[in-house]
Amino acid sequence: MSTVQEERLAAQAGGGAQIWVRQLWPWVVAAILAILAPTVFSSGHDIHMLSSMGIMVVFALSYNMLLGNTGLLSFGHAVYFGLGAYIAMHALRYTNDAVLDGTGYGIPIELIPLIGGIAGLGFGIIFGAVSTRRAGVVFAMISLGIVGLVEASSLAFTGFFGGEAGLFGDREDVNSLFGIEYSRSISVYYLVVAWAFIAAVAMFVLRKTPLGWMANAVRDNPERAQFVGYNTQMVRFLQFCLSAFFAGIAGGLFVLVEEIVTDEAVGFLLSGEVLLAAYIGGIGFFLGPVIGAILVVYLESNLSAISDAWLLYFGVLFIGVVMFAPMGLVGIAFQQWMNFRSGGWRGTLLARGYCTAAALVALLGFICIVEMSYHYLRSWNPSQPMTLFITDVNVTTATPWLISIAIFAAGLGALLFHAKPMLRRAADTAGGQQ
Amino acid sequence: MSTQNALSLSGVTKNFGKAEIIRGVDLDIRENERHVIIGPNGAGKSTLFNLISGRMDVTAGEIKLFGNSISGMSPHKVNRMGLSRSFQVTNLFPNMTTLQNLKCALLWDMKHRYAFWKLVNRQHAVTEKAEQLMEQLNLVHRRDVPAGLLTYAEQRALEIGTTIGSGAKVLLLDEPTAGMSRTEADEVVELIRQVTRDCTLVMVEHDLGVVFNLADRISVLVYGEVIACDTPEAVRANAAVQEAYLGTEVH
Amino acid sequence: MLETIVFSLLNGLLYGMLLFMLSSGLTLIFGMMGVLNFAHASFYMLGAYFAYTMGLYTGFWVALFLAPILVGALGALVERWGLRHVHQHGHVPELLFTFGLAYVIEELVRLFYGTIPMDYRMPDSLNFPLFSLFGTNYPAFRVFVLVIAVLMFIGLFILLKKTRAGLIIQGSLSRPDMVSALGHNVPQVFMWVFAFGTALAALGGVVGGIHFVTEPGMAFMMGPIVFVVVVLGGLGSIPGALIASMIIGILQTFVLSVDFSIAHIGLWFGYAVPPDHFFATLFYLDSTRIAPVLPFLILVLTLIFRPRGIMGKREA
Amino acid sequence: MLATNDVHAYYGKSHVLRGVTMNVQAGEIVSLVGRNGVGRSTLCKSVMGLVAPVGEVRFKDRPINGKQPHQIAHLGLGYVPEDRAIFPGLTVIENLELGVKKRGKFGRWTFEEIYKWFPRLRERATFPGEVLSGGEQQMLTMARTLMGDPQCIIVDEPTEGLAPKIVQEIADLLQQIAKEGIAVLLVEQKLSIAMKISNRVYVMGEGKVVFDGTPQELQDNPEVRKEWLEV
Repeated sequence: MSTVQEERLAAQAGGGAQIWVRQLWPWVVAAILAILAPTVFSSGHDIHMLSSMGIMVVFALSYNMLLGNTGLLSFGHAVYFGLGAYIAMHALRYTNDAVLDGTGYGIPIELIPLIGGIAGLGFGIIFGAVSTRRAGVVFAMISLGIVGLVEASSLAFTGFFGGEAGLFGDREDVNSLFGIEYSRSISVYYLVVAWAFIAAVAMFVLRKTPLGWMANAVRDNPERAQFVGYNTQMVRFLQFCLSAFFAGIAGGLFVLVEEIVTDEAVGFLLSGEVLLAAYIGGIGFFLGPVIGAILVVYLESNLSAISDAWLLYFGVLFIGVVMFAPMGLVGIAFQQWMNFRSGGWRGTLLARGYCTAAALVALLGFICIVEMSYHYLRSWNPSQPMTLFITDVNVTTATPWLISIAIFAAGLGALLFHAKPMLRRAADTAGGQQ
Repeated sequence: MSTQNALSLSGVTKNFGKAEIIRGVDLDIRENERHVIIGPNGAGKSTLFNLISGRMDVTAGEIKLFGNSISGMSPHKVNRMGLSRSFQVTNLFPNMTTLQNLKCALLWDMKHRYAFWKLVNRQHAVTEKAEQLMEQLNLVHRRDVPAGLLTYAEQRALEIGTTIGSGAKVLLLDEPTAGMSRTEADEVVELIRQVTRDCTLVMVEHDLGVVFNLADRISVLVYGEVIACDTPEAVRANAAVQEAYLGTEVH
Repeated sequence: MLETIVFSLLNGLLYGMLLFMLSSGLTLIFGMMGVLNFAHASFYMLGAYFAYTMGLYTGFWVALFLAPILVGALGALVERWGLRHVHQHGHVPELLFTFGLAYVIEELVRLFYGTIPMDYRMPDSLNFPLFSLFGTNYPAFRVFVLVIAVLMFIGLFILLKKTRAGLIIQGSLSRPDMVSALGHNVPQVFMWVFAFGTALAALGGVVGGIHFVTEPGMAFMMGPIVFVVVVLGGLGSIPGALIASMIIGILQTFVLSVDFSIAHIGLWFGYAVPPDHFFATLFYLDSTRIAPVLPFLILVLTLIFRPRGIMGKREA
Repeated sequence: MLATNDVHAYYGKSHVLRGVTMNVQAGEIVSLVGRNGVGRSTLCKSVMGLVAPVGEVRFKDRPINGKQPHQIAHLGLGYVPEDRAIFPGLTVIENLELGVKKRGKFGRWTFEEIYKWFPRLRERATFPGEVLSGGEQQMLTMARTLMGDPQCIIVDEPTEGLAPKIVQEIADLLQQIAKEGIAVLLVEQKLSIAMKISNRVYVMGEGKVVFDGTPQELQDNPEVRKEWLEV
């Protein structure tokens, strides 16, 4: 889908230099944003969050090589992230020991993510060989089995995985290729950015290679792909291995940022998280998983401080995307943009604004209800007033509940029974005039 | 015309559960001939194609392509040995454009295989050949339209294009004119005649006008058995064929 | 030794029966709608929590009936207003929908009940030793669980094989389009099957919540294992689910109760694996530590070597 | 009895039916003929609600487009699909039982009556559907549809892949069914059969009806036969 669009844009652009400008500017913008971000988000917490975003972006992009590009739904992608992280951690510890003993140079810290990537690739080859023989639901279930297997093993083999406590390393007793001191989190952030860029560009370019094309072909019509000479299993397997490689790089970066790795890194939860991130962002677009990853990490590190219910919001957001916007947030934005460009917004601007406003009102009501529920059910003293947006309310009285429910119902009712029909009518008349 | 057999079937049988769909077919198709298989609906023509192209496994018997056995081989291997097929129901990559569909069909044959270290769009030879094909198919004006949005006839033409694109020496076409009017069908037949100049064609067809016009030889498949295999004139004159197939038509 | 074996067998049987209660509903849903319902174990959890809450007011016996009905009704709503809507987009969004649902249900349970385990106990009327073996008492409640599971299996079997509704369900397993063209309301049948399946899971939860612990992590504990059972048994096959439940239940209980490692095999032949051997950790790995790995190993091996499972007619 | 007016249908993105208008009256056999891929099966599915049609479909003078397949079936429309769609694991009796729309509510066709018409099915009553021969499966599908007491049946290529003797049996059966006052819409590839047993014939091409008339009229119209049918 997006490949088609990109091709067409490239075709429209014509001249060679213009194509490069058109293709390069998003990368330049992204690079500038990434480099300048720490000047705005400068606290220690923020820098850590930015680093996590970079890691998650690589991880989600690698995940989308499977789901979006090849049509393979995996529930266990954290395996390659986590195992990559563990091997990278062992490499880091080996380096720490070597540096502390003064016995050797160890592995330069900048290359440790690569160790993670190679480890991810290795495990990708092993597990990919058994799981990519099939696609669809069977593949999904095998991935589920493998993540269960690895997570359960991580507690059994304490020597390698360090048991429940996990493994520690540090980034002070290491050597750097460029003589950079990585004890400060800002330097690690820039290392993450550098690696994230290398990985993202590589994954972007991969989509345009024969393998990348055939991955799309196998996703859309495996039968036809076979009849133009391709072994669909081989295409899936290669995509899987490469995807595991990039997941491993993300795992290696994780080790450098966190300096600890536990069994969570190979587990179900992280596998689910990367799936959520990629899907919410939009699996049909290269940018989708990037936006999804940034959003998920942001919510995780900031919303969790503001609201206890953040996981609930997260789940509801996900279900909402699955039900109403299967193309994800970037997909919606792209659709609206195309619609806008082709003049589809003309005459419907008012109705569109109304729809958005109604939806926001419903969302406000929903948040009020959830927040009050949490306060009522989870706090030690429910009658203590709670701050809800701008007002203090006492949730043991009926009034705030009634108001919240009324806001929610009004918003939802207006959206479903008034705004949406209005938008449809407006679109019809606008379409009729054209 | 050489007399070597491009494709030879001996005793090919296919059962689905208890039902025998193909009941021991023997068939030799010579190199560079245009061979058409006709027969009433449900005679097993599509099944026969599925067996030859590796989409289904034979229950018994053997299929040889240029003397090498291909029975039981997976479709991509059969394809790499030089056999390609089209489908009765259009079977393309719907989200890719016309050009992209053709490029996909060319990649393997032009030795790009599973490469992930080079860009498709930089392979100018591929693009060039795809453009040529597109011209042959008369689809140049639809270059950047996703295949799913082409008209029916255009999709059928593209289907034939993808089939010949993979550089096959033997082409199986399954009802390429299905669902078309006579005029459209004639155009497609002309296209087929052009693109199969130096390769072997095996085709299933319903339209007898097309068949007699195009075929070097005709096989008649009835109820899972080949009851006749000869030149168009001989088939037309064959009493058994008249009885079993043409006999059911209006006179 | 005999004592260990007998008790392991009994407990394994019990665990297997509980697994069957969960998996029978899922295998029906999966076989019929092709939906790998990730939230199935969440309905099991809801069964336990609902039964606990109701039990505070009505007592255990009423809750035993009411909780599954309530959860079944919830399941019907989920199917009608959620899954049916997603169905048109294909299987992957369906899978993702139930995945998100599992997330949300767990969070809602945390919201309403908190993270600490509930004090959900068996009723006094079942709290007595039924018989004793090798001087150890066997509680009546466990036998009660066995009885419920057996009754459920018989009920399911009769429903599927002997009733018209069962006929329609079986028909829909293979050709839903044709069943609807013959005049049966297939979407409604789907809804009922989904509701029924979730109600069965909830029934499992009502007794499982007592046997294990009622806490928000219980769905996550059981979820993957239920998949293993369904896949091993074969999609859509109730007898297969029963056999697979028994295999997994007994196997896991045995592995947990027997102290064994690969090094023991060496000892039988008079060979002691040196502790500094390269694979020593593997050889001396305690069987109790392997137990959690086993179901997943079975899942992966089944899917690779026999995707139809034990009794399944078609592949996943 | 059954009528369509300017019906369009789409499979994914391809426009299969491009405005079909036709009708079938009680007690008559109407055949749809035409080359493969002109949309005859799609028309059947659109009428039955299995494919969403655009345009007007009326049954017994009531619009039925947009209704669910089971609602359409309950109005008295029966469908015998091309691929037969028997339930492989269920026995012949169970297959027939599923044809009954409400428990124990038989109309014109009871088990006894069906067995009288299809004696082979009585012999096979307890066999699972999957072991029947092609001809028997076709009989079973037709019998199963009759169990629902339809006033109109749509039969899609009933003779496909069957031996000539069984083809003749099925043709006879269809004629008898029509004598019972049931409207029959028949999709048939074998033109000779269609010509022999139909009261009227529609020739389809390019997703439209390009000819309608009696078999005799089609017989006398070589241009239509040449352009839209074989030979």
